[in-house]
Amino acid sequence: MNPTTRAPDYADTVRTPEELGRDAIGRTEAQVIGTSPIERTAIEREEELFTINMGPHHPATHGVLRLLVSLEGEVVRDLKPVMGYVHTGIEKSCEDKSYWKAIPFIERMDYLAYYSNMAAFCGAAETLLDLEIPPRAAWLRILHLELNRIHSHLVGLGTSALDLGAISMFWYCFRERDTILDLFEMSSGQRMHTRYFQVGGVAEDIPVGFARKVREFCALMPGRIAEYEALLDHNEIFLQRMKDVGIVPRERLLELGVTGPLLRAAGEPWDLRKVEHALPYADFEFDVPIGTVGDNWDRYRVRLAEMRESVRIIEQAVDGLPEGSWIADERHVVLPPRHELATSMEALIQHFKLVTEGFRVPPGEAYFPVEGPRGEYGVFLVADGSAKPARVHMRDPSFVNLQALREMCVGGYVADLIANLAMLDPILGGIDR
Amino acid sequence: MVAADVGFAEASWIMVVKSLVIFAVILGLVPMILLLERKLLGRFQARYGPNRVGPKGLLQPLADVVKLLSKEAYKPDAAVPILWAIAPALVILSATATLAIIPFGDVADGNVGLYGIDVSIGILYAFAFGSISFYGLLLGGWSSGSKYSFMGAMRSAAQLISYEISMGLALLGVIMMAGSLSLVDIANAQADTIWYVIPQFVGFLIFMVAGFAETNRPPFDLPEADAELVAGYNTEYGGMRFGSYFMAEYMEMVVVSGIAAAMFLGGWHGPGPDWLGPIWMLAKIMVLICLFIWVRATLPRLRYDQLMSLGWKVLLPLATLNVLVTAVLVVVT
Amino acid sequence: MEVERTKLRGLSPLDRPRSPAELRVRQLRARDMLRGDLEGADLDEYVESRVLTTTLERAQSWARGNSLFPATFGLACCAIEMMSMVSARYDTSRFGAEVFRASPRQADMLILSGRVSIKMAPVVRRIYDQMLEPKWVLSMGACSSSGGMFANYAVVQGADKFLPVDIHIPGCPPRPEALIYGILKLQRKVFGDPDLGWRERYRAGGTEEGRRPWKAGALPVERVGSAPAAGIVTGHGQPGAAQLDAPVGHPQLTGHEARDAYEEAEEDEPAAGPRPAVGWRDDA
Amino acid sequence: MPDAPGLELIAHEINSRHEGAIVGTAFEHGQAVLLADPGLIRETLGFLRDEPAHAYRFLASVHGADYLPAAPRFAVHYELLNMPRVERLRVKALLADPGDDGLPELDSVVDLFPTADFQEREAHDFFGIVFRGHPDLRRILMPEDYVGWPQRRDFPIGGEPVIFTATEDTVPGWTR
Repeated sequence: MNPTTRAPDYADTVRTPEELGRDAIGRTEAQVIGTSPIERTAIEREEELFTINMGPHHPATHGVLRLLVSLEGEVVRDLKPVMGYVHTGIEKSCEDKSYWKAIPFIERMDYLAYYSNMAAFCGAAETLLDLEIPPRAAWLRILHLELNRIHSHLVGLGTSALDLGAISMFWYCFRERDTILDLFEMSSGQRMHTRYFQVGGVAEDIPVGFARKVREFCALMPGRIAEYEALLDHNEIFLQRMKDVGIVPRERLLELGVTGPLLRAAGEPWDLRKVEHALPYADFEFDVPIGTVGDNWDRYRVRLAEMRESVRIIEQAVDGLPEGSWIADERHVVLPPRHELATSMEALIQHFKLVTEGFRVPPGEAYFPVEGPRGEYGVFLVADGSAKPARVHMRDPSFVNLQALREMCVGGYVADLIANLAMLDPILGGIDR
Repeated sequence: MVAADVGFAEASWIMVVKSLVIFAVILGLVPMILLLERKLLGRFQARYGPNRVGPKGLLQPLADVVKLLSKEAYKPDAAVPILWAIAPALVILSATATLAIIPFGDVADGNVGLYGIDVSIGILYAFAFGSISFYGLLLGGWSSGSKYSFMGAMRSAAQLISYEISMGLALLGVIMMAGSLSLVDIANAQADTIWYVIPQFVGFLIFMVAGFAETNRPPFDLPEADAELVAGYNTEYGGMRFGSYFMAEYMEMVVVSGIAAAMFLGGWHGPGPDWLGPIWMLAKIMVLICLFIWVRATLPRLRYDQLMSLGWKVLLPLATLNVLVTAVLVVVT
Repeated sequence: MEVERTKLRGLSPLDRPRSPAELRVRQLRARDMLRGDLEGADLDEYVESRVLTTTLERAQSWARGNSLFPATFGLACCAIEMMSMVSARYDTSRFGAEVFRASPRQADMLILSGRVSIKMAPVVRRIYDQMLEPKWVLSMGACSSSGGMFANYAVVQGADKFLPVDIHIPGCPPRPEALIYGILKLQRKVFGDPDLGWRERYRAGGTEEGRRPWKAGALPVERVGSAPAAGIVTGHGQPGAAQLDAPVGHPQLTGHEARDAYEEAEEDEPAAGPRPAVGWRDDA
Repeated sequence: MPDAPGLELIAHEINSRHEGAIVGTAFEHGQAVLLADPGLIRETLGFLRDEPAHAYRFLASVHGADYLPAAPRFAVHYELLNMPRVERLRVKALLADPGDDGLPELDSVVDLFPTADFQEREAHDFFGIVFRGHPDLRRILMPEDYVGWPQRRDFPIGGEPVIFTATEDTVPGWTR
């Protein structure tokens, strides 16, 4: 493009090729792309390379992730993720909201794992308050967390299959997802972003008929998973696309801080549900599926197996749901029951104070991790004694896991890059927060 | 029924009328296939598909086409002007031209052949135009000045080379059995014996697989793999130029289905009176098109290298073997 | 002149005015929309030009409204509900709006599904510019309509600061039914107002890249160094480096301020030549 | 989690190896915190990672924080994890605000824990903490040319005031 052919107005805005190659601080393209050994060989043969810019608007980046990909023919030689395109400043906004008003913000971070987000935040706040949630609340949390895990894996599976070209899977997965969202809607009134978890328990007890609906779902889901398997597992093209693709060794994944199904697919049986006992997962009988090779096939299989295990947990949760209150009886934190507002002046004042000011949390810091669908969701919370958090930080698994993408993709084909990214299953809302 | 001579020619006014009729039928067929695809895909995916525009959604393709026609015509700054403009036309032209050899019946009343032309080179004509249509994709992708288009163009070129040979070899068996290149002769030859799909089953499979690749249909839609290359070679195309590519894809589906129906499925021959011939042919074409759609709803996309190795390492040896075996059998019997 | 409310409600922009009184009603409505910017003959001309005149135009807008291809473009939470829109339960394909096109050139409708951050705003604008006329924008959810709950440093408070938005859909996120309702509303709008007069007014029509008639810098989003979308490159060997580090303009002006800014810019240096009619520009 | 005496033992052990590396300990809500000297953060984390008795090999999270009224204003937290023993340990490096336009500085631990790469960039992006030796310290989530460190406590939250009918006249440029 020759600058002189443009209108004179553009003269000050058009960059010459030299300027384009060298940015404001004098970094060349090669330097931006990086300087690891593989990259250095790539730079030496720079004229062979072909840089394409995937995203922020690209059908397969699962959001607005941007990837600067250096290609040699169809082979990925280097890759650089650029993110922040949905950076929303949620952590900052939370500092301006009282604790219970911050929950809706927190759940909009990773918008497929809103229950995990909420569980991590409420857990951190409860740690700071030294608040014990009643068993019914804990079981309801587990029930919803596992429903959420299935929901998230379904969306991940459907969009991954769409990226691989098996379009119908998308519709089948979203059909089941809608069933789960009906359950969410039944218990909380919203399909997404339910704000169901509350500091001290859950916002409301489950309605009449919920347990029956959940049992129906539990009866339905294993058959549906079998259908997905029938469609994909014996498909030669799918097998070829998935097997032995995107392998990163287990040790490297641990170094990179990867958690969740990605890590388990590589053979590391690390699941916070089994080791951390903040939620009573120990009362449940379930297995942690792990892979052996750590390729995309293992990742896909681990997710499917996790869905089955989640169904098991949900069945147990709904069968053995303890009686009792669904929220802690701590009136300085928890809103008084609705019926008391009409009869008790103290309850009314309490309600008013809690809604307008929120509750105060004693000064302190806590880090509370939860195993979500993508790995470890951890909220780091600093309280300064006021009713608003002083600092909220979400350790989002997508953000950390994304660092493994480069190692998964370099040396593979562009098509594998798409498969890897789909199997990494990043949620950009969680990455950018 | 009189077997037509190769080189049989009607009066020129008949040819003009004939070509207009065929063109009208196919041009009417393509939007119907578009709608059929959307409806069928909907059924495969547990939903309805278009049903609000006109009765039963029948006017949906019309709305699409009129909308595409009324979109702004636009050329990116980086595009090469003339090539960019003629590339979609090239695709449409070659697809239309290939339609001419698809027979919908034999010579009726001794003076009108129910086909565009019956050329002596027969199927070679289709291959020649099939190759030209790839220039459309290649030029369109290359001249767009976009990297995604460029990659799509390169992929389509590689795909052409890998699949054209297998496709040709797959048909060689049929040609040897029928002893003619003309599609009319081949269809007639099947009336006496059995449909060639039975003796030439391997050839039929290879032809269909290569046909999927030729038409850029899933699972071989690499040139426009929308998950990887946004929209591949037609990333920069909008409006009716994009619509041309879109329609050409469906016309090529008709062509491939037509050739397969004529060469493997007995062409227009079927039970019932002779005048049912064209309807039989259309029915066979539609069945094959439903196969195309079914495959699209089911199969994931191949990777680039897998596509290559399937073409060169599986299809080509198989097709060669098929030709050899057929040749031996033809000579022996 | 007294205007009866029943009359106002019963009018469809699709209909030809049946009487002078009805035309007057439309004029008044148009004046309401224009907030008194036009008067007298100008206003009459404006209203005349807004009324569907020919059968061809009607057919054209019927086709456009019934074949809205959305761009495959998801921003945040709402994107998941946008994907649900095509799912088996909701199925927008019934209305012919399920063909998600990945390339903005082939899309008619941009669904802003989620919060638009200051980093994303130039990209969104560029995608909008890459779409071909006629094009429509749906702002889905609270965040892209008004910033929603995220009133902070990172989020653009409403996408209509840098884009002409046709339909705002409330909700956080809106249910797929709400989105479908929005699309049906958009269909009605397309049926009724094919020539997009208000876009012309806001200089929002014909904004393909590289053909901006106004002065660089006066736009809400600057062209220079704005992050490229979907890898559309316009030159040879344009590397990622400059894209990474080049200054990116951010929309700091509100809608009216921006409009004032480029009206000022236009006074400084008028756009070269009259703009051709939307939708029929030839590239020859 | 190491219990409170165990935490003191770890602190003592590190201090005996690297003088003054640990300036304090804290144990609250069952979570163990080592207050580390920012100058010796690499030594501390390296020790905790490599010493077989501790082997905190997994760095779960790195995050910055701004305790504005407090005297060492900034802090960087490292959430360490020993996977076999399921023990978490937080190392907290307090950084003083250098004042004026200066930025607090800290050694990068990317070579010890590759996972810190993005997370240190994020802390840099939001709090302006400079990680010395980081291979690619640029903004990660905010635009490249953004000015300011948005998640510091003294940075305004931003956004726009909500305009109601009653206030629309006071907001310039809204009505004409």
